[in-house]
Amino acid sequence: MKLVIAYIQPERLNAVKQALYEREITKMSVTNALGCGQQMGYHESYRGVDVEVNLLKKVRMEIAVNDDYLKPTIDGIIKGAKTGEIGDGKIFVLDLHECIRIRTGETSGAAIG
Amino acid sequence: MKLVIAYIQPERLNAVKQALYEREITKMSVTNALGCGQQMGYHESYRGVDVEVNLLKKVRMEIAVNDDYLKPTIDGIIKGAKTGEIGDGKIFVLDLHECIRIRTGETSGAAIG
Amino acid sequence: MKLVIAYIQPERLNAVKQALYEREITKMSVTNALGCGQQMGYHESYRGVDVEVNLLKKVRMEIAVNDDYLKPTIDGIIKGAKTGEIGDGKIFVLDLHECIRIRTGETSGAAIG
Amino acid sequence: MGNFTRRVVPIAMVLLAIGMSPWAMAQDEPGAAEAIAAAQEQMQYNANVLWTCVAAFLVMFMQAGFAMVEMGMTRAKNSLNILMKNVMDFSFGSVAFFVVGFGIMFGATNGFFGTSGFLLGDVDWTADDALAQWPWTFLIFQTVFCATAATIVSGAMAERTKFVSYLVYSVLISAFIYPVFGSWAWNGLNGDFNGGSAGWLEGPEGGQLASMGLPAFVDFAGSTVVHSVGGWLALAGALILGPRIGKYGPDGKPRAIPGHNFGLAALGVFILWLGWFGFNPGSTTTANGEIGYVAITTNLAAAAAAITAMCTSWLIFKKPEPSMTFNGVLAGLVAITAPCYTVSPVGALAIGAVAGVLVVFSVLFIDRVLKVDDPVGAVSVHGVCGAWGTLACGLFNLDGGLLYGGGMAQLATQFIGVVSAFIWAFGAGIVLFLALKYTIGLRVSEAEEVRGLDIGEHGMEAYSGFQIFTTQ
Amino acid sequence: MGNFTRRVVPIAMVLLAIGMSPWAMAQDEPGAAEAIAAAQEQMQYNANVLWTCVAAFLVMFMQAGFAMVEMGMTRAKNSLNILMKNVMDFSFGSVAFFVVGFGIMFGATNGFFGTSGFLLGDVDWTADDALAQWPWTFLIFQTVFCATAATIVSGAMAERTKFVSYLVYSVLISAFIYPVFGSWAWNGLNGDFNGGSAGWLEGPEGGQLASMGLPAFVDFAGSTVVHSVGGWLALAGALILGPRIGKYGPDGKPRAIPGHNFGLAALGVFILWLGWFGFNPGSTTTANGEIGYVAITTNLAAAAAAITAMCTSWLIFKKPEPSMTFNGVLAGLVAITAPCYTVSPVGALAIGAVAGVLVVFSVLFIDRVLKVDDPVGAVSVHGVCGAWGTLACGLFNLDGGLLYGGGMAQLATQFIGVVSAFIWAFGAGIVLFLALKYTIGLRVSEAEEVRGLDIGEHGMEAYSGFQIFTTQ
Amino acid sequence: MGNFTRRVVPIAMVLLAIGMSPWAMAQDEPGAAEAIAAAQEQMQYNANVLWTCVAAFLVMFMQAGFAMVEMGMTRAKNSLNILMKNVMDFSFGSVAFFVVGFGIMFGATNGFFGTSGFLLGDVDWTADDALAQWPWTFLIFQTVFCATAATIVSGAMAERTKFVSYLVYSVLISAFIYPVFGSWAWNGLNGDFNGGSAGWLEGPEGGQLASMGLPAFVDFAGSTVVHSVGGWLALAGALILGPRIGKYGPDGKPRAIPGHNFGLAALGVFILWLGWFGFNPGSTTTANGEIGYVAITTNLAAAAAAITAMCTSWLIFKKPEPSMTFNGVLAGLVAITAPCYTVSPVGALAIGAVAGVLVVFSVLFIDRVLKVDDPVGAVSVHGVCGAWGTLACGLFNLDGGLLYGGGMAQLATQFIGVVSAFIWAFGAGIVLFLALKYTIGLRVSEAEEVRGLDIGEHGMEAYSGFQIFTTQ
Ligand SMILES: Nc1ncnc2c1ncn2[C@@H]1O[C@H](COP(=O)(O)OP(=O)(O)O)[C@@H](O)[C@H]1O
Ligand SMILES: Nc1ncnc2c1ncn2[C@@H]1O[C@H](COP(=O)(O)OP(=O)(O)O)[C@@H](O)[C@H]1O
Ligand SMILES: Nc1ncnc2c1ncn2[C@@H]1O[C@H](COP(=O)(O)OP(=O)(O)O)[C@@H](O)[C@H]1O
Repeated sequence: MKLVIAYIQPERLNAVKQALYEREITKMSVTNALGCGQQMGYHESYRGVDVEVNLLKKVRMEIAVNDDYLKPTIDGIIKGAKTGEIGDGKIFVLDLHECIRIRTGETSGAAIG
Repeated sequence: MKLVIAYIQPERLNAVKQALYEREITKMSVTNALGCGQQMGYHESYRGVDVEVNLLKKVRMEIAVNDDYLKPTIDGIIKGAKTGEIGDGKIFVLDLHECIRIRTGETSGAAIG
Repeated sequence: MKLVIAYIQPERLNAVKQALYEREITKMSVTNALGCGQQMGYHESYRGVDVEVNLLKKVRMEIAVNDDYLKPTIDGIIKGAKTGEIGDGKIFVLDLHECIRIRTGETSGAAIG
Repeated sequence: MGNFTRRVVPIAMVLLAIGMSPWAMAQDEPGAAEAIAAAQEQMQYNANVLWTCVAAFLVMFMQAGFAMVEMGMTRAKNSLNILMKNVMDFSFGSVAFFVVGFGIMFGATNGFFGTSGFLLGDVDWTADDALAQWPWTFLIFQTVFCATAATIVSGAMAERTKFVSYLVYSVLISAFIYPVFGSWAWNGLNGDFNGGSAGWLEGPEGGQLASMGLPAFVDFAGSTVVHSVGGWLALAGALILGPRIGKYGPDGKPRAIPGHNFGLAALGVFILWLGWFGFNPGSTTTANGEIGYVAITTNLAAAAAAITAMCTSWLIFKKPEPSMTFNGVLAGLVAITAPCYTVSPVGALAIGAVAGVLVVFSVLFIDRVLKVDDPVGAVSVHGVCGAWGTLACGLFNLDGGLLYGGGMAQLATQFIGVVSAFIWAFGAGIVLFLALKYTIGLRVSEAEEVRGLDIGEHGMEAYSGFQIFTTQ
Repeated sequence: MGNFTRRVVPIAMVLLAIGMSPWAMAQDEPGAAEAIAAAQEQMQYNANVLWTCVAAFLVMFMQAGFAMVEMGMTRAKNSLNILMKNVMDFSFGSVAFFVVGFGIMFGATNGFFGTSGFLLGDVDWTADDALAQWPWTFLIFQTVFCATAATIVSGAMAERTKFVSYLVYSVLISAFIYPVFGSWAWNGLNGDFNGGSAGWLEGPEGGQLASMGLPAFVDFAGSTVVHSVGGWLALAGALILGPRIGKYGPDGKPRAIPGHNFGLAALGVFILWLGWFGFNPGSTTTANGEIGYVAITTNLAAAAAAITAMCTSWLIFKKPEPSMTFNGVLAGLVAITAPCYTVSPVGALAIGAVAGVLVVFSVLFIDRVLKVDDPVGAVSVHGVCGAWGTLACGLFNLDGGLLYGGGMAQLATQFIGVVSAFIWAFGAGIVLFLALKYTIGLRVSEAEEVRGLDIGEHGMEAYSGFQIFTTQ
Repeated sequence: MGNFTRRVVPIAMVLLAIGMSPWAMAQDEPGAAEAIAAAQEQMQYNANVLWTCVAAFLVMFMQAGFAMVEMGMTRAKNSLNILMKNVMDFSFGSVAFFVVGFGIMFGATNGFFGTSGFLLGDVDWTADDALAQWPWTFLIFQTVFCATAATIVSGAMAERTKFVSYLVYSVLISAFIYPVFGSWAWNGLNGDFNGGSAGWLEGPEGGQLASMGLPAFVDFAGSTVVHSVGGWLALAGALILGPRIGKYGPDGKPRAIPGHNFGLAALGVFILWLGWFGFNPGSTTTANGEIGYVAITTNLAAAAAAITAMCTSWLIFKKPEPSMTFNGVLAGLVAITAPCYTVSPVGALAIGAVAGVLVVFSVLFIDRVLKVDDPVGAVSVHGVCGAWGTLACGLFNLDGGLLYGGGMAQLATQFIGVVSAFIWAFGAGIVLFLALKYTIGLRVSEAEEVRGLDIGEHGMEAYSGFQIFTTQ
């Protein structure tokens, strides 16, 4: 099992969800985050003082999948999130040791989907 | 060492904290998240346009524990979060490679608790 | 590759960013979180009812690094975040299985930086 | 507004002024004197209309104040619902009071309710005679007063009441419950327009009070007529509804459910403070120097209550508590509403100071002892401090107050008025809310309450996009 | 304000009052009678100034109401931008109307625009003669009306319009577009100060309307002059601008882009409701009993519209929809603006009730059929319901309304007025916004729209520190 | 309000009107003429009361405006604290001014402070004589002015001042600091009620100014008396307090600490703009045509300042900066406060335009050069632009202004007034805040400042449940 973490542009969230649905990945968790990457920040200013903003708004997705779903998940995220411009984001994959469904107590592969 | 990630219903947070305290797990981190799982979403509408909401509000907990605390942690979360209804949430367990207390520089097991 | 997760005091964020920049670690993701650790909470009260607050505001950082950058990353975080007082925070290190840049499809070490 | 005797003053004053003008007395030319008096009466009438309308607009704006206070002191997930309740109770109330309520309150009365003047039917809307137009102005002023009483309840019943039941309640209070009590105390304010009838609390000749040798009930701007009536209805509603989920622990101890937006709550308090300058001074419905007088008593009482409420909370909770301080301001304003016209500025300071202490203890008492869940403290502010302010007339009135050597008679009347308001409003409230409970239902489902009434009742959220923890 | 014939009443009334005073008739001493009349006129004048200024201040406060409604019903990332637009259109508008607009609207006119009175140049600012000072008061009152028309557009064009283009628009509407139409319908309100000239819609002798045998156009407080003009300009702007990114799916179906702060939106609605008590009753510019009358028709129409809008949304969407209900309140207020002075309270209820239904269907029509993206419903509220209210004069006017046996003539005039407002305002809007589009550009870049105009145009955020999901 | 000579006008006008009435002159019947004059005086008095009270209520509402601006332009974690400060300074101030301040400011004076009229002790509260009731109205009007001066300071000292010290400050400014300077410039406004005494800046016969051959100090509505006094106190407070943690980098460069809620800030600006229509026009305390005049100068100055402040920020920072623009509006309003009654509309435009530029540079100067941390720009808006507006009287006054050929005398007096205000207020502020610093302490602990004063001082949060990043 793997835990996929993806940082994407906020406005791509719906497209990513769509692409994942098409691949039958319907379970995920989302938080909002600020990210600092290759993308240049921008300047704000407040009362004449310049503020360099390099933590940009991103959406963070966390998707636990069985190994055979890893590829479709990654493909789906890329399909939905990729615009070709800097700031599109990154995907991190971690090994998932265990997964438990609280309601039933099911574990592992059975719990994930 | 393990890193336990749990998604629970927001209103169960206090109960989960309580159950963990009883098991002497007092350190944890919490963020709010949106989750999409087996639980059906609901419909909102705005100015006559229907909006399907399937990202529901969840609370995400992150708890780093020594291996011997893993079971109590999982039990505690289940005890506090389980209502038997869809949407109760999931627990993910990852291997934790290292843990460092910033204040003291302690590492591993000593740092976790 | 490693995924470094750090919980720090919110007001140390800029110092940590600074310290990481100095070590040429410029990519990271940040979310806000509530944390419960060794640090004592405090009491609020509302309309005469006491409220014990033990989930304190923290900032959560997530930094994916190549193994040779792990040490500078940890050092940087400690340099920026350490005040010596309880509540300074913790660092967790996980093994990172894979990393993909959405824009280019690059993977692993090439994608991380 | 004020008591029965009060209302005749302006006209009397004008007549007096004529008789006393040096010229009229010195010379025997009634013509010019009359013409001057007529012109002056006309001008005074126009000024009275202007003042009464401006005051009505200020009072209308209190709706915004209530909406902001109630929204700010409850949770984000129920914000839209409470806003809708505030908008709709004013809307339904305006129509219901025009169609039915005004007639019951100000029509020719048998002492217990009026029976004429529905839809302002007896007023010729096209009349050119200026003085005959007064009911227009009077109606708008009374409409916003009625709406104030109506809107008080939404705060106490916040975060769990079914929207449709609330609408039914708000029609009924505006059409019947408020006007009936109002007719007891204020029917005579309509002067000649209802043929000079009067409610039993106005102490008309041959009435109950007069036969007991008691003076008329004094409630200048409505501590009891408006606020207590609203407050006791709120108590009935909150009681029958039961507390919000999570408000009381398994051990019965109250838990904190903090309000979510104190910027709006504070704004609401300031708006209400402003509106009260329409409420109290406006109740003279007369443009003369007394506006300034009533404005002073009103302001000093509010200020004193803010100070004592803050200090009380500081002493008890070790910190100056904002939500109690805000309640304190409102408590002072409610308390001075009845006596604002009849006490001295120093008396006003005293009345406000007591209200500020009272409201804190009342909130704690209702929360901890009665275990009635009143999220914004509406019962304490409007019910309890309304009663205190009304009784205070019997103590502090320069003319007839116990502390000014006036004996017990006024206090006795005030007590009768306060008690009859409680019996009527609380009783009617219990009946109404029980009836709603067992017919269309009074409370939303548990699931809806947990998720929030905004989504359940209105299918929307108030703060779209904002990250809000909803752990309770 | 009101129609041409209306304006002379106060003065006429005073003169009448003199002639009819019993004393003046009985005795042959014109001296005293004249002195009384002069004193009364002076007092009435002062009261009129007082009322008109207070009303102007209430109307000015509507700027805050518009800002709050527009901000609350759009997304957080564009909040500062919409606030700046509201502050700046009032600022630029105040100056532009003083320098140019007032002269065009109220200067001596050829029937189509005025050509004197710029910078109030013909008024002696140091004159001591009280009556000669009226233009000061008239100017402040008219300035805030102009500003109301101007600010309507910002809501419909929200979340995508370039700031600098909006500034250009706001100068031009205040200096030219609004004043020109205003001069057609209201030029005569300036009375003797422009030598008694009149716009063609005021039906002067020998004018177009008179030659067709039609009465003067009735738009007491500006359903058409202010609101429709603003609404049709908003339509032109929203049309040329195109919808916000993401507003319509690839299939052309509208998508929801929910507003982000309904507490502020509701506050805005209440502020506007309050302000309308300056807008409508204030348009009498006379302190007399009619203030109360107009306040009642205004309030009842708003209340009725709130109720019907809520019910309509409830029927269609299965839930009482707050944003539609809030639009309903405003729709009722806009609709009653023209007929507030000339219909009965029951007529006002009917006019409001229709407006409440109309606004919901209009919003859906514009959103789904026309596919014009109007984030706050400004076109429906101000344009459509303004037209409805103006036509309603032809139906409900007690004097001349079709339903009151007055025949079709008034309705015909109203129709002419409504259509000419549409042609002028929509036409001028199309030309203006196209010109802007092809010169300095009307719309921000796509990237800026996605990130939000606050950062793009102003380099700041409205809610620093708040966690806000900006997935759309 | 206004200068000494100003106050007698209304009464003089009435007397004049009598003498000049055609009838009185033609015939020898003083009786009727006197009766008319008496009636007219009574009516004018009533209208004056009405207007002055309405204006007072508008000014009172400015408290809400200040609260919203200050809250919006600071951080979320200190919101409750700033709200409490605004509520409590008005509360303590109202009581303190009634008990002590009014007497010092308006009691019979030796030229430097008044010594009678405490608790309005010499007014018979039960008097029936209408004119004798004026002090009631005067007191409420002056109370809200005092409260305006008091509340200015909270913005400059926001986010780090101990609550209890702020309370002490607010009692002392309302009881002493403001009234003393007020007595210098406005004591004579109380007319006969203090036996006709006058402060030294009012240029009484035999006084300092007269002996130097200088005219009386002109500060119609309080650019100096209210705003500069508040502004200089704010400067003293901010100076002694020191900057917020993190405001200046180790290199001494200022850092941005953005405000957290610009919706509320903008609302506050609009509320203040509205309130100023009470502040300036209300200072005539007379219901006549001049209300409109002063409303126009006030509005044009604010509009011009908004425009120039926006343009200045646009030029310097490359983007139109909202917080500077909002400061610009207030700067224009403060600047026109002194000259609103004595300059032409075009003069008002000029005064406002300068204020808009000035405020931006002043903010930058104080922030970068003086390195005094004033989170909301209170010193620049009220102190600096108040001084500018007062001096502008010497330049733009139609009667006596340098640009209108009036020579240097008025400007010299204005300069004396401005400097004496600075010396008094800044001096008193330094002494007071130093005394507080070394007794109960002026500043919260570092830990409390970092966590926020809401939790530290009040044990609550303003936005319960909202996710807010508090990285600074
Ligand atoms: N090494 C990293 N560790 C943690 N988060 C990262 C890392 N690199 C990128 N991110 C996240 O991914 C987002 C997009 O990265 P960026 O480098 O701008 O994209 P791109 O791949 O298009 O160049 C960043 O804003 C950040 O949130
Ligand atoms: N595969 C997954 N990956 C990431 N998060 C998940 C996954 N499955 C569930 N979750 C999280 O857990 C929450 C509860 O899941 P759900 O399936 O509704 O619960 P239940 O186990 O009661 O059926 C979801 O809202 C989501 O936040
Ligand atoms: N075992 C843990 N699991 C998850 N988060 C933790 C754990 N221990 C600490 N944290 C996070 O780190 C923060 C700081 O921890 P704390 O124990 O107060 O710091 P210190 O190391 O200075 O004693 C906590 O608020 C929490 O967010």
